Amino acid sequence: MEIDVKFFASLRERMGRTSDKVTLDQPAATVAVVWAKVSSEPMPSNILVAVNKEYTDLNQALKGGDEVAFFPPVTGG
Amino acid sequence: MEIDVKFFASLRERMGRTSDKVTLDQPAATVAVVWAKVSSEPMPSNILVAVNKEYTDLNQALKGGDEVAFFPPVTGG
Amino acid sequence: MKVVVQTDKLDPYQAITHHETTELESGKHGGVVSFVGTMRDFNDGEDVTAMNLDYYPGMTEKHIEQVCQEAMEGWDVMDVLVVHRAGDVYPSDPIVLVAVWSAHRAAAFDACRYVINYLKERAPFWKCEVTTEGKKHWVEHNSEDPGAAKSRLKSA
Amino acid sequence: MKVVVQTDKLDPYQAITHHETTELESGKHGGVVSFVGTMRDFNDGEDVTAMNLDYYPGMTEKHIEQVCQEAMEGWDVMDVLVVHRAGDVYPSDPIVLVAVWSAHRAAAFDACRYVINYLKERAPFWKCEVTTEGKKHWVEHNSEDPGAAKSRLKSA
Repeated sequence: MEIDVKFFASLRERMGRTSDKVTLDQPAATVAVVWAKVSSEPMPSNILVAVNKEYTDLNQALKGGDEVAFFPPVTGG
Repeated sequence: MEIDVKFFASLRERMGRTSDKVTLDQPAATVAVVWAKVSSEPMPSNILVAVNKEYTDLNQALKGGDEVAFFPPVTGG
Repeated sequence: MKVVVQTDKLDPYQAITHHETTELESGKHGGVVSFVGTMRDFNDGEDVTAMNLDYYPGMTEKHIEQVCQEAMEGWDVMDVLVVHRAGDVYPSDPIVLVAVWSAHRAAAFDACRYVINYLKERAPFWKCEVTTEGKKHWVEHNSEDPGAAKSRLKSA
Repeated sequence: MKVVVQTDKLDPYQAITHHETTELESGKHGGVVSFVGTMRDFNDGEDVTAMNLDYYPGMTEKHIEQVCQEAMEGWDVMDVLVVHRAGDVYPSDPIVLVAVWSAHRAAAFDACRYVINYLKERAPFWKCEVTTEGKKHWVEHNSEDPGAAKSRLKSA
């Protein structure tokens, strides 16, 4: 299945890209698997995760077409 | 001494005038004396008094040129 | 600090913009809280078609200025603007504007609320309403002791 | 209820006036409380010449809308308007507008404060400041648990 990945703010600069697309074979793959596909480093502890624009965590299972976003703590407006 | 008198709101309508001028002979005449000069009736208990634009009461002594105002309770804006 | 009572129509947001442009240093205040009160077309269940706001020129402004001064001393705010209508007002007309500039939004909210509470409850205005049946009546206010009402306001 | 995040310049008072004219029935609301936040030219003692506000299109609006909905359920208010800047902003630019219409001014103040507290503390934005020395740095935020921060906000 295909997963859309987005990065924001300082993490976007660190990753060198705004978005990515990853293909996962495993059924019920989690966000953690997506992170491992986009980075060779462990996810920094302060990074937040959203799936389909709702906050969640690395354990969330995904389905095809899900949008996964990684970003640093928000600062407010 | 001459005293400027002002009336506001419903009291202005009841008195039939916006302002008045009264001449007082007594030194240290009070607001009560002014009221007696502008009306033959006792002052209604809810009427408020200001001298030179500050709240006061019937006992305040006056000097020449003072502005005395009588008005009903304020309603706010 | 500026307090205006006017019989001219009030354009509250033009007044805020004008005051900010002419009186405040740009890039410093951070935030402005404003309250704009408009005339409603009903009161106590009766339809109101017009209202006359009487006031005491000189005394009304002086007392509003005192309360704005209290707000500026009581909270960390930079400036306060009050513009209040008098004379004939009609439903949906803006009647009152209170705007408070501050670097701290909590202070701006508190100070704005303090000033509008005074204005709506205790400022020297007298309302005369005209209903759809053409009845004209002066609005009554129960509180007869401005001192007592003011201390209630302060402790609220 | 309307929530807009835009990279276009924000004219907050034009936005209030437009919303009021097009969305609210005249003569009913009685009052509107607004907060307008502008960019300051300093932060933590350093002079700031520009700021880039990053956001997550779709998610940012959705979360602000949820908080506006909470405000409309929590207080007796008629309507809420939020307009927030994104992209490059400069000192004295308006960044955020929250306007709340109500027949009851206390409700309007409380609801407006609730929404702006969320926006300033928890909304999904990321600030990148540029100082006069040309240094660009992402603003750090200490709170890492949006859930915990939200309950603190609610109990405040």
